[in-house]
Amino acid sequence: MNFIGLMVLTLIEVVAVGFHLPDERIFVFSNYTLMILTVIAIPKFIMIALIFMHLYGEEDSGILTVTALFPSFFIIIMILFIGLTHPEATTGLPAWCRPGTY
Amino acid sequence: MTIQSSLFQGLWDYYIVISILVSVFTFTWLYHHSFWYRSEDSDGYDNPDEIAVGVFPKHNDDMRLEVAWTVAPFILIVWLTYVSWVPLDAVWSETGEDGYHGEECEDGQSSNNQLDGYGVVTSECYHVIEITGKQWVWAFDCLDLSTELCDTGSDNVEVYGTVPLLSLKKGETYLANMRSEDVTHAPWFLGMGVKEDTLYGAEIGPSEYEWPTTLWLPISSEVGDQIILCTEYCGDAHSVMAGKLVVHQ
Amino acid sequence: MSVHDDHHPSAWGPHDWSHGAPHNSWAPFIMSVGFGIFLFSLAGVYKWGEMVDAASIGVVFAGLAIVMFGLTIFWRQDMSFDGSYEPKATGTPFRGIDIRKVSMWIFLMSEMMVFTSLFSTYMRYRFGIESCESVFESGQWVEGTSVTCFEPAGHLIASSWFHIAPGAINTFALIVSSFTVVQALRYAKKVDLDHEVRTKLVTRYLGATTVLAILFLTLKMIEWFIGFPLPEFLAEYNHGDTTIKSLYAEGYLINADSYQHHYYDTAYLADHGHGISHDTELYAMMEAGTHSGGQMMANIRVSASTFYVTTGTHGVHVLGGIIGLIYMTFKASRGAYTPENAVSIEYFGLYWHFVDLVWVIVFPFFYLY
Amino acid sequence: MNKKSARTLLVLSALVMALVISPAAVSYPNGIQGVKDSGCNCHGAVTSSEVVPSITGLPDQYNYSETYEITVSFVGGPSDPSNINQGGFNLWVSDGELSPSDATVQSYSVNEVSHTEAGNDQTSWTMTWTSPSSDRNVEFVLHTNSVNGNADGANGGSSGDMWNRLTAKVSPPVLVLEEADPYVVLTTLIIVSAVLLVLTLAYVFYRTNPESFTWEYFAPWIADWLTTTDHKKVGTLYFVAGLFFLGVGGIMAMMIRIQLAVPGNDFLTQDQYNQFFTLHGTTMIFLAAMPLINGFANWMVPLQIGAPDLALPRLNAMSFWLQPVGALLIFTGVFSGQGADTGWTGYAPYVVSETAHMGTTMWVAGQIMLVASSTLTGINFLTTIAVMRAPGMGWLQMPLFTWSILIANLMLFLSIPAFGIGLIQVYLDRVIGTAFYDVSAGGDPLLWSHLFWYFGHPEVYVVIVPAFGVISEVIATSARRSIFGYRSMVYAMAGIGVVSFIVYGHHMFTSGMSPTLRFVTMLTTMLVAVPTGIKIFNWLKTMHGGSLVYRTHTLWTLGFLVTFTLGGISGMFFPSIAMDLHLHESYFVVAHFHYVLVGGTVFGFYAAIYYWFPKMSGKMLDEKLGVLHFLVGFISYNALFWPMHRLGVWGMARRHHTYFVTTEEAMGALPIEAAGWNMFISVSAFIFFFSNFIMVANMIKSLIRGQDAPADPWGGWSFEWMTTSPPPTPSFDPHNLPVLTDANEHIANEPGTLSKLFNRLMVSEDETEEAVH
Repeated sequence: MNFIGLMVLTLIEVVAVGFHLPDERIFVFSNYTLMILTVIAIPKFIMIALIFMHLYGEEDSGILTVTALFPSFFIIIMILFIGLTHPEATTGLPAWCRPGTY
Repeated sequence: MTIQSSLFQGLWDYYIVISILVSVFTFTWLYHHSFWYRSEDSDGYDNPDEIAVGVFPKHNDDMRLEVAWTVAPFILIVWLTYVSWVPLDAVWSETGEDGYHGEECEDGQSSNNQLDGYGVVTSECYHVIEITGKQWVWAFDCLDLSTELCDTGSDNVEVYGTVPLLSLKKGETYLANMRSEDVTHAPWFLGMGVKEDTLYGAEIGPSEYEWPTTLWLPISSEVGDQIILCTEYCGDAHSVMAGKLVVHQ
Repeated sequence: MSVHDDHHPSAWGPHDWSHGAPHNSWAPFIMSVGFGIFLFSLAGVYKWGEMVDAASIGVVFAGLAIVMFGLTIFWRQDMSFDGSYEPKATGTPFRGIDIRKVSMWIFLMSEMMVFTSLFSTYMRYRFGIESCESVFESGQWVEGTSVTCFEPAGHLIASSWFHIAPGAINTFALIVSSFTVVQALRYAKKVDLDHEVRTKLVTRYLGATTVLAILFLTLKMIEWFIGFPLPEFLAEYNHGDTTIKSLYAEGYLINADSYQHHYYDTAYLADHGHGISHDTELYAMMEAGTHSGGQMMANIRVSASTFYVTTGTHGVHVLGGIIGLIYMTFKASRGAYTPENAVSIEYFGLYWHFVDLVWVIVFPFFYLY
Repeated sequence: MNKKSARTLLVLSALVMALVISPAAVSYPNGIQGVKDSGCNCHGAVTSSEVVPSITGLPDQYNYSETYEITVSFVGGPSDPSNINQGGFNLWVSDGELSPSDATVQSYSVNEVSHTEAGNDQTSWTMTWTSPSSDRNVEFVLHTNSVNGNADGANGGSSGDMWNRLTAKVSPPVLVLEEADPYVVLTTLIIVSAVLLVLTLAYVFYRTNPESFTWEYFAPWIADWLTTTDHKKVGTLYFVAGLFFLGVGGIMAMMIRIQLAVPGNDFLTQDQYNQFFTLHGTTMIFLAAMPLINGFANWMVPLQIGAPDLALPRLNAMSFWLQPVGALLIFTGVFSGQGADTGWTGYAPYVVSETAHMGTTMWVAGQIMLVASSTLTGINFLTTIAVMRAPGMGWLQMPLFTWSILIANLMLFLSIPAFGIGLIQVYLDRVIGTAFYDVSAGGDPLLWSHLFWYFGHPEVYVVIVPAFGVISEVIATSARRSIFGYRSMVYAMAGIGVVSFIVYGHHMFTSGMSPTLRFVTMLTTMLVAVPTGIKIFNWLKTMHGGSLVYRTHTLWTLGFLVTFTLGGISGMFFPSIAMDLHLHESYFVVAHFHYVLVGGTVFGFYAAIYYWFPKMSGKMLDEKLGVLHFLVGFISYNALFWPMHRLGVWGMARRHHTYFVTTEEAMGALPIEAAGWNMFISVSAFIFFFSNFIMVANMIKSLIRGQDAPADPWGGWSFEWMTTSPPPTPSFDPHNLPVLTDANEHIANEPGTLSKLFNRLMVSEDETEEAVH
């Protein structure tokens, strides 16, 4: 069941991209596609983790799920600090970091 | 030795006082306990915590004390953060009205900077200069400032040999836009206690990609001649990649 | 298998697991040396992307061979058909779970961090560097001068159904291979099954997984380096062209500092009846005569590096899986997987599903978006 | 047995051969040669005697600061006046300054000149050389290249070209002895240390059984050490490796200190200095501190939690063996004079620039192996501690050293993948030419700093937290109390573990990183003081009402409390950004991290050595030598690092091979006193360095004729004191594990909030029992 579900979701992904295929126009990827891709990746991710990796329905699922989720904090920190920041001059320190604001 | 800016010196003194208080407290405690509670006679000891092999000993704790020395350092650091905040704002001042140094000077306008009791410098406006780091020499550029405001040249310093010289005017405030031509460098203005990395890549790519680093150089009444060193390791001759700042009237 | 009752079995060979933890082993020492030689000699063969010493390529493979030799010793020690050593955890919070399972999950924690690091790199570059498309449309370029911009591989791959095909098939291949591992585990665990039948089924399913994993890497090579021909009747959907170019042939390479593509060629776009979108700045500039159009040249080395290294790291994980699978298929064919020790398949499966999981994220963000 | 030993011998020699041959096969990119040593590789690989280079105009003995006009030329080879190009040259000089006389010659540096494109059609070139102002033996290295100017010349077509080299020597006015080459000094010292190590090894083997000192017995004995998976033996291997590299790192530190003893010194060239401080950092952190920690962790964690061995013993052996091989790679560069010169932080884009030595590639490769090693160690220890605690030992009944190893490994394990990926990116950049850090292709120089410090900051806590564990054990045992506030100790350590991931930006306050992130990390960095404060006050309170037994390990622990508190306080200066802008990259930073890494980690592990050595070896250490070691070490240590604080504030920059002092009052530069302090520091450094040999002597002495140690010499409570000294193998009988009882029964039997939560998630008790039966 899970397997068929995964196949279908992947098919949807490919088709979703296919609808935006450039044909011969200059290639423009709408955020719409990105949204569909993200939305589909989430259930796929969950389906594999829960069913294939036995994080659901087994005696030890609860505690192993907690183990698997343990790095989330560190992942979020890395993505926030490394993935989403960029170099900038110090004159750009935002107002909320400055004493006068409060 | 008063070769540091009064902003640094003020913070430094403040932290030193706090440090001494904390050390005196800790070390008095440490020395007192390590003498007072030393073992006089290793036989007659009554083992209050029931220490025995294979037995987790009795808890030895006191909630109030533990909370006390969780809260006390916390209050201390909140206070220290607060104390450090204005100096931070000053050294990383933004440009424009809300900043410490106003807008960029018009032609002929003077910064007229003022040094307050905390070492914070405020100016009416600022001048822009450019500093470029490359392996292994500094390049200073006055852009279109008159030689009265800013001048460059070279000088000879023992150990470092011939070094580039930057001459700035007392009472004026400068914003250095910094670039690098190869790897990361960082000019350290020894007597002003400031430094910031110069990053290669500032001009690469289209507009959105510009991020030159900047450094405020307020030449207040207390700033004198000083050495400029490179403080981001940049290779072979890193240690002699020096410069000299001269302050003229 | 003559050392069953030897409490100090050879550091080379199989031993009886009923006695608990393993004893001496040559594998760690040999594998470490092999790994060292590999890293050392690889840096000898290539330098800054140029092959400087082709003769030493043999040493690179010698290093890998030494690693494989060490791994063989490692596995030879495990190749025991007698007894099983599957200690359980005691105490909170893993009480009652196999220790190997816990360690596998802990290993996966570090794998999560590995891929997070790669994704952070990707995000930093993807969001930090302007995309080639918007540079092109903004008109901030001159023909003949290379501009630095980010060109996602998805732009090429998702440009037609044919280009997407290897990646899409791969996605299905990985999902199917996940499924076959699950099936192998199911049959290995089935108690009411004849041993012969079980051996056959488990071997078959693990074999199928191996084949699918190899298919995955093969298609990847086709997509990266080889390309593939198109049957005549499909060519009309591909501008009459009967070959699908590989990324290599498209010039999407880590050293592509002057990458050119017809997407960024005003003349090509005009020839194909579209031209550029009228609400772009480039169009306005060309209308006003301030931009002469032409073909944009781009330095896309960072985007290509990010693409190849991220998907390549995933590929290396698949390769590791293949090596493990070959061993497991061999072991299965000897009838080693019985309901008591079928858990080994489950623990390999955890790794394999994780690799699949990573692909679930890599595929949309590197191949499609 | 014979067949086995022959096989062992065969494999060993094959592996050693492989290690020896592989450098030779691929020496070029790994940094054996600069042009001065090997000639122009672009024009064929071997020298040709057909080309005869010559150099004229050089005196036999030079005068100070005089300028000589010299001419280099060559005859022979395929060069012919009718060719488009005739030849080229490269001239390198060890001292003085070379400068071109005309447009046919260009200068790379004062030491090196070469022909320009305009000078490509000549066979002789002129330039000037200004002699040094002091007495030096000057060496000239000339390469000339005879070119046939074949058609593909524009692309560097070089087939058929020939080259040759010539060296010339010029003496100074006053003859001086040849200076010792620091590389030779270093290599000699390392080889001497290695020989001593081998001799010790042979001696130890001899002592184990003096009757059978033959190869036949030695082969299986050494093979056993190479293949062992026993946690105690692997621990010993780590321990020996750690101490060895502590010595090697120390030797490098001493050479650095010789160089810095006086301003403008030239014992080391800039180039050598750069390599030495890079390798000093890398060696001390990754090859000395981490193996020492792992040595104790391997030894003590299974003993303390009552487990027979680690969960994955073979992976444990693998973790160890990756380290010496990695170390070998890291050092390949320095042996050839082309060692990594990037600083242990290896900032991009310098680390991927061609100006960085070729040895950098190997330095990166070696560290990739260390990352692999740490990941395996992490899996192993996390699993072991989570699943193999003896019956009755809940999380909050674990000895604090085990807790510290758990937290340290958790931090290391979750952060090191970032470093590994960063290293792989650098390795690929340098080897196959990817462009992660190629700024001209749009690469971000700060990405490396981020990845590095995301790992690097947890890493510095990884080396200090185990020392916290040791101190907690030692101070409680010595004071004969249980540790004050056991639970707050655990929470404080966990707090440090979490906080360590969000503070790393304070290493990058001046780096051009996003200012918002800099501000945020300033706030979080301040937070570090809270858990650290809790720990220090808890340790102090532990002594209260106790009965402190003064042993060597007690002394080191009290010493730790002093130095670590000082190091902690100086650490509080950095998050204040306005102050950090001055202190960053100065000797204040150097003083701070040596206060926490030497005064913290190393002192902690000295305490651990004196504390656990009897358990590990079964022999007591000599107390008198121990106290002597402490007194000399502690005093010289403080004399060594305390003055560095002031030097930093004055303006002495880190990673500079020389410095400038001035007497001018008004000048913003190092004052004249700085020179005196540097000399003082160097002298103290040597005393500190040699004081550590007292400990080594102590260990050797006790191994040879120490008293036998009882099972529990100090009166600790945890399981390691239950076994014999040294412990048996397996450490505990798997079928009869020890059971921990708790003196606080009422608390122990009451599940806490977390336990209740876990209990709902855990596999039920019945299930477990079923599985067992």
